[in-house]
Amino acid sequence: MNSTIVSYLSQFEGYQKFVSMASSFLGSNASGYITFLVFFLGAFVIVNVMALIGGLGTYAERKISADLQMRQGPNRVGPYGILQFLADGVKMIMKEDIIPSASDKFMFTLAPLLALLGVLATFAVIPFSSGLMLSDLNVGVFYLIGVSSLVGVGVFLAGYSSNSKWSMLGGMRGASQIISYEVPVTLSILSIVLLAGGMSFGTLVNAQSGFPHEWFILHNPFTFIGFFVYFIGALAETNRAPFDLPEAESELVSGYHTEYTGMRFAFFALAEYMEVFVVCGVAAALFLGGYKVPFDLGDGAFFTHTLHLPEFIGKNIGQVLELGSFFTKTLVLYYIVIWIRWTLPRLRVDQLMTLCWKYLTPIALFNLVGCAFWMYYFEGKSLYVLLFKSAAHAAGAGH
Amino acid sequence: MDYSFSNVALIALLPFFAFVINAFIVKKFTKLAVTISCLAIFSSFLLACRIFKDVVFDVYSSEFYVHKYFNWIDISSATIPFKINMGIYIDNMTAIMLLMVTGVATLIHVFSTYYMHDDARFGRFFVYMSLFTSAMLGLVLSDNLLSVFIFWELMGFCSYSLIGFYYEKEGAGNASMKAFMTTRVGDVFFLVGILAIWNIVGSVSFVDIYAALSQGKFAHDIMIFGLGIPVATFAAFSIFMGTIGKSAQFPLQVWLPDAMFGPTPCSALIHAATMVAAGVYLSLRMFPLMEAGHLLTFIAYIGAITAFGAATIALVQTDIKAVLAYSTISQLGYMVLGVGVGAYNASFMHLITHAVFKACLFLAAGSVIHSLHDHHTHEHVQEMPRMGGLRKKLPFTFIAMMCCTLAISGIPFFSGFVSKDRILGDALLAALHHKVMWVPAVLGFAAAFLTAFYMFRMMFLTFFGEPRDKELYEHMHEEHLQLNSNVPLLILSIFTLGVFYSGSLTGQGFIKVFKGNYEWFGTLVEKPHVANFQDHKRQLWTMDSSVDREEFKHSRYDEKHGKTEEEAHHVHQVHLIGALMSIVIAFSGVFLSFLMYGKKSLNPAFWTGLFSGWYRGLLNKYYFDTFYIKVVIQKMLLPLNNFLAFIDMGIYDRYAIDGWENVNRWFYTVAKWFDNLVVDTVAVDGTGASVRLFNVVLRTLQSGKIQFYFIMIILVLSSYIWAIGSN
Amino acid sequence: MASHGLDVYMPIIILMAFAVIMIVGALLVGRILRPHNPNALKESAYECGEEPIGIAWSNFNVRFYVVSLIFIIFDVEGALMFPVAAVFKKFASIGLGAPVFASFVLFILILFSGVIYCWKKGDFDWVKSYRIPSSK
Amino acid sequence: MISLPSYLFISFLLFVAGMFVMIARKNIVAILLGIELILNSAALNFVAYTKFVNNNLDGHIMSLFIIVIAAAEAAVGLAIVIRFYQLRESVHIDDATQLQS
Amino acid sequence: MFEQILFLLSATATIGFTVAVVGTNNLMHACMYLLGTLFGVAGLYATIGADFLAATQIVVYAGGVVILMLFAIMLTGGAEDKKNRFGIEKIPSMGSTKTYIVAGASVLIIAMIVLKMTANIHTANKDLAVASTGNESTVFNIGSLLLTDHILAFEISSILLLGALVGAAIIARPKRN
Repeated sequence: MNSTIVSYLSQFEGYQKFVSMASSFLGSNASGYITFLVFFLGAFVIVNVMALIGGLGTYAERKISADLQMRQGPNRVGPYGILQFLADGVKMIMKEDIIPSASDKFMFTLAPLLALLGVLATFAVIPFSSGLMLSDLNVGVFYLIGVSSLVGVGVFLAGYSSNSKWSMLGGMRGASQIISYEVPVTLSILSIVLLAGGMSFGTLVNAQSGFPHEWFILHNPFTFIGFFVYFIGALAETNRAPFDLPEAESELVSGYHTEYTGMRFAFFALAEYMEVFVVCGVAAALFLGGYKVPFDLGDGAFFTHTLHLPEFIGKNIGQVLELGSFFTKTLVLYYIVIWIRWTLPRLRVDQLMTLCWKYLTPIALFNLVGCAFWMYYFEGKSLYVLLFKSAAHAAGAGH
Repeated sequence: MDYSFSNVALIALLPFFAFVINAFIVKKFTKLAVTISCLAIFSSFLLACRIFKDVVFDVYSSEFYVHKYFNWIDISSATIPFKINMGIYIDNMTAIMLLMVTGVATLIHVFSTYYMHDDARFGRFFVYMSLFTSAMLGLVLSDNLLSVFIFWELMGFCSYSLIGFYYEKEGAGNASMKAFMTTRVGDVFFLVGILAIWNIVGSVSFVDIYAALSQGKFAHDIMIFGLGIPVATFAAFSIFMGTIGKSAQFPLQVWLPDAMFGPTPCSALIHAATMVAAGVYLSLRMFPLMEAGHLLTFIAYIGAITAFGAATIALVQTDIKAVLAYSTISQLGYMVLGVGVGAYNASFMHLITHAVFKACLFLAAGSVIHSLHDHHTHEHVQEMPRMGGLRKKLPFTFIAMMCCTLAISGIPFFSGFVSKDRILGDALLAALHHKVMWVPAVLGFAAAFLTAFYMFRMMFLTFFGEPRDKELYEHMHEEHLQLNSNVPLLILSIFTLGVFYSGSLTGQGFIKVFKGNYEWFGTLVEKPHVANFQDHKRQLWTMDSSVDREEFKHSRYDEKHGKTEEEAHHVHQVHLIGALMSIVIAFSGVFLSFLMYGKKSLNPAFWTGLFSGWYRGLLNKYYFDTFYIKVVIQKMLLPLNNFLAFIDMGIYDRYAIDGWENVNRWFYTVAKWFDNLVVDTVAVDGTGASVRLFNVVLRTLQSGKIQFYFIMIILVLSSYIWAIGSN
Repeated sequence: MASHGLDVYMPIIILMAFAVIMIVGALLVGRILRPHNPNALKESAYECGEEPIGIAWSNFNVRFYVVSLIFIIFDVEGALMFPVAAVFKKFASIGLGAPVFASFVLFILILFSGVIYCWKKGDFDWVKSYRIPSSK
Repeated sequence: MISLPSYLFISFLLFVAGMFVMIARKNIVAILLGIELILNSAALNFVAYTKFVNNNLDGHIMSLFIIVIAAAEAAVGLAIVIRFYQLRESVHIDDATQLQS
Repeated sequence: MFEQILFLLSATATIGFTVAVVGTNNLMHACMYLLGTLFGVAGLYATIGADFLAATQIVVYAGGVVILMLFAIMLTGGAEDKKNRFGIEKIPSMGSTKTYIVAGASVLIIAMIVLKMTANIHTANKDLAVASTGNESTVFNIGSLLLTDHILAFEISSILLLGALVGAAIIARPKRN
């Protein structure tokens, strides 16, 4: 059931020819090494693309915020300031790396590692496209939730290890914010899993289809609200926008990574932006039909059969289309996230917590029960099917 | 009608439920409690009517009976069969009796809502009344002597508690004790009788007893374990002693006059209509046994003596309730006389008619007493000398009282005449056949005369002439028609007419009123023919309760009671003579009392002076009370008591217990010696030392350090596993 | 031909390796390029310019713990509910929807009652909401 | 070849380490940490046995519930420790010898 | 082939981190190493084929319990005072050599006994090895098992969680008035 990038590639005879050539070359059965090689390459490509997107995220953020505030934003480095993030990166590397004296060296270095680890580990599961998914675990979503809670640990450690009251308080608040917002996120994901009937991203995305009426967001009113609960929770979980209290400049002197300088700080920023992308990607996958392309162009059947293109090209065109649809949806959400950051004011700590526990969690639970009821009562049929299909049937039957 | 549990047992259970509920709520919701008990008895009355209609109007057969039982106790082991069944036994007699008891009880309940209204313990009275009615109904319904005995005792308790209702009055206390004790004497014999029957028959239900009788188990020659008395006589005698106790017959009649301390409705219900009648009902049920035991002559004598004696005492009573009490005793005597002379039907009819008019009499007396309120002593006046001329103030009570007095004194057209005349007729018939029966017959007729005399003496003293206590008379308030005060009286007085019982106006069948079964009472109530009980037609309680009607052939009134032509004629003739004599006697009694008390032409003082010795005797009731106290208690019971005490104290205590004490003392000394020598030194001090040692060791172990405990746990656990694993 | 087997976990291992490599690599590269002259002032924790006073680990309000407590309870609840949710569709399709739905909702209700309890007892309101005990 | 004893050995090591921590450490939180280790070893054993011996999923269910209970136990345990700290200003195991607070 | 690598990797991780947990003196470090151990055990679960359990382990333990511990450590005061109330020299909170010796001795005894007991188990199924762990998902089976055979346990665990939640909330609630 769980297809990986290797299983996708192996369906082309080209890949088999390559494997047989390699195994004849090495003498023993090389499929094991080949799969490792493919995975390595895939992972390498994805990490770099994500790093690129993370960097571009900072650029995009500054550009969009400028645009919102009617000003230009960075345009010195490279055309329209595209390479600004590279300049920042180089600056970060050149900066001196200071570790606070009384802090705990081991923890100080471990914190960014955990944060980064938490984000990178999720890439294995994000469904970029039906083939390009690194590995479609059948506990996909659940694994994702687990790993993303590592970021919380990372934040806490950062706060604890830099031995200053502000960062300690920032760390504590950041961690408690992340973990408390994980509850509504988990519950809304749970309702989607309930509807789709499976935890792996493959099943989740395939349960939807290209057209908006088939997406989960419009499946039933509960998932519609669920999407917004998830989105708000995700925002808070990545310490973004209205919830960026822990590292808010005015509040706690940029929170837990006050003491971090240079590259260590860069990793935190990078991790944060990558996590925003991951979160938007998951939102797109779960609620907006992920890599699904309208008229099922994605699986390439159209190209191979109707246009009689060779199977390899046909399938890959389909993949490209799927990638396109996934990236457009995710980047739209990314834009919205940045957009929100420069519009909504920052929440106070108790408002933050009240919003989570007294509003989001009850609503999430209500949605969950709603979805369960929907699944039980309407046998999981979406609103569209119920309203129009049955109407159509009735009309059909009527004549 | 199906005699299922809900229809039949409910009659007795409804008042019992009322009792249970009232017992709890009487303190707070007296009004509610009263209505509950009235409703309960009224619904029992409706159920009883249903049974009566079915028995009398639908089945109308003399051999009809329904016997349903369930297994109450069954601890019979292989060898000793010990099974007790409980159940209900309904035949014509039960149906009539049920109707009478529930009817009279309902009316009395209604009346007592008026009579007891301003009484402090208004609610509690109804609690006892409900319990009593349920006991009585239970007794009437029950199918075996044991359950009769149970309800018998329950009624004894109720009468005890109701007599002692006004416990602040000093007389009430010992009166209730006296009533309870004397009936107890009778009950003891009754129990002995039951045991004797149980011994012979193996079960005490009526059907089994009748079957045993018909199989000759009570034949004359079977002696009771060597006492030389035929078992039938022994059983019959002891059961009859129960009747004597309960129905206040000759030797044990002392308690009934004292029972008047209780509230009047209670004496109306208990000491006039139902409880005392239960004794007679029992002997009627056990009539075949009495016959087998040849006890009838003895019964007749007891009945006659009671009737005549009580009548004579009633002559001299001044308290209105005392007069009625003694008249009850004499009428009961009549019923027992009827049983004695074999007039089964007549005696039962007299029981029913007496219950009705005696209840009416008591209620009328009650309403009289209730209206005579003495302002000085704040009590109700019962003394007839202070009454007189009350008929203008209490018209309705007067009418009711007059009807009942006419009935009781045996004036034609009234129920009393119908039943008493039949008893006297049979007594005369018996006297003709057996020489020995002459005395009861003569006493019977004499008692009839005296009854007429003292009843009318009471009427003249209370209602006619001038009111002797002017001040009391003014205070009386005019009586108006009230539902709960005098309507019950009027209803009861209606039933004193003879036509209801004999179907004919004159009571002798001259003017027939109910065409078909006009002599319904006569035909239905018959001596149980023991022969047809052999087949034990009984049904398990749970069996479907529809009684197949065809078995009981429709019985017609047989003019000649199954006798030959000339015998019937002879009987008829004797009855005719008896009737004429009783009419003459009744009227002469009335006339004499009219002369003495109405017109005051004869001066009663003259006669009392003439027979002054007799008069004093009558006044203190033939010295019975004094006799019992002085002779029976002081002379016989107390000495016996002392003697037994002596044996107990003197012999037993001194030797058995004290002796044992010495033995103990000896042992004690030895033990003490052993104790302080061996035990103290070695054991006690030794253990003390060892405990201190352990203490030290263990205290260190108990360090409170959790990890220490943890290590201990693991080591012990693993060594344990190791031990197990190794073998 | 594609022995999925445990290959599915290979990318996770590889990605984690990537994360480690990036961190260590960046630090090593930095160590070479970065100026390195630590002095006490720079190394002291930033205190808006003043001297840092006291240790950082002063006792914090227990609220943080209560939040993490409720998180872990819901976390475990999620863990238990995920398989049930995943299987819900299958059970519903074979007609067993009602009992599964009932047990599912019962599970949630029981835990939600816990949330309500905490809510009423004021564990969620972050600011010290001390209810002044009524004066009587 | 990976076989049952290898898994048993690992869980044995975990068990021993957990035990050691529980005895050696004096800080109550550390002891709770030791308990977590021991619970993990038990869960691992369950899963290993169900995989190699009876090949159904009972072991999985059992260890799932072990994890659930461990989480609940940790939550309550640490709550007690915190309250103990508030009352006694220390989390040293040797201060916790009295039964009342 | 990858199976052996994965097993070796997670085994070394588990054992390494466990030894680290035992070895460190700093409670925070111990917590972090515990996190590592938990990931190692998750890896072991993965090799055995219990993928759902591996994910649960990460979610519940790594995500929840470790953070709980961290918060608890923070809330029970990082710094340790050496003297207890009566001024008696306290054993350092993370254990001194003396406690190590005692712990070592008792653990040694238990290890010996347990090894002796499990010896025959090891010999019995030494050869017992399952070829390749087919990767069919355990999620659906666990889900259906939870709903069919173990429904009672499933419901009771919710009550258990409720109890834990309410209990811990009451205990940990800061004293109000």
